[in-house]
Amino acid sequence: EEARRKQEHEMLIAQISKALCEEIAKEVLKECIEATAACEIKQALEEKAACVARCSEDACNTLIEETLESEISKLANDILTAEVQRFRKFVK
Amino acid sequence: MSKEAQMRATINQKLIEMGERERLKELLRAKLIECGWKDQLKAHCKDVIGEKGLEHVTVEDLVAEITPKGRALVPDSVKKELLQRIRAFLAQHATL
Amino acid sequence: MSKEAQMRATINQKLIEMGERERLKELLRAKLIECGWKDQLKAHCKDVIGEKGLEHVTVEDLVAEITPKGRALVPDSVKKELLQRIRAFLAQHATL
Repeated sequence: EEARRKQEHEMLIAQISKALCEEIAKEVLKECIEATAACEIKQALEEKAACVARCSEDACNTLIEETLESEISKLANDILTAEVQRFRKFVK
Repeated sequence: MSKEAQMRATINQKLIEMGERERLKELLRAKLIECGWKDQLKAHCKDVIGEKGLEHVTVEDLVAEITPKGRALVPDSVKKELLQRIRAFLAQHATL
Repeated sequence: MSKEAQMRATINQKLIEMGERERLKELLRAKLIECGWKDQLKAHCKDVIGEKGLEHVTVEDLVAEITPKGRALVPDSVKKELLQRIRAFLAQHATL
């Protein structure tokens, strides 16, 4: 009887241990998975925002450089032409 | 309530009261990092986000996608260690 | 193509497609006049011509000489305004 009760108790302990183990594992996994998912999406959004910021700045710098190039070229040409014409008038 | 359910409730209460439930959770969290599970899950997250597109995936979507793999990736050795800890606690604190 | 290169190409395409790039160039030209950049650079041109001598300077020489100053003279506020316009445009029109 004693041996039977002991065996029954041990089986019960084994069952309860297994159930508790699954319950705790499920809880921890749920928390970890949710936290990891939230963290990865947040990180991906931050990386994307940083990328957009860098690329916007690149686009801006390229636009400025292009505009300056054409404006400076036009300006230099206009000024030099005007100076040459002024000089010719003076010589005349 | 059945004898088993009663015993389970009592044991659970003891686990909580003695702080062992929290320690077991901490142990599992630490093991999941140590064995590389967290890194594997992060990589899987990145794959899913890459496939679906960041603008099309919510946290809930992502959790639903990665959970099956997350559960499957837990090493048996980690589950075994957790179970052994619980059994040891029960052996000490569960009376006939 | 890297993600960043792809992003850059997409941004550029959106700006061009919706005519915003041309509008921004026009805005910049107007600002360069408004803030005195054009007048300052004209004066610098004349100085360079005076130093080198009219008979010794070509358009290419002049462009090479005045470009560094031309770049340096663009006010930060103008660059900032252009960048803000680009950011606002992308926030409104582009699903990047």
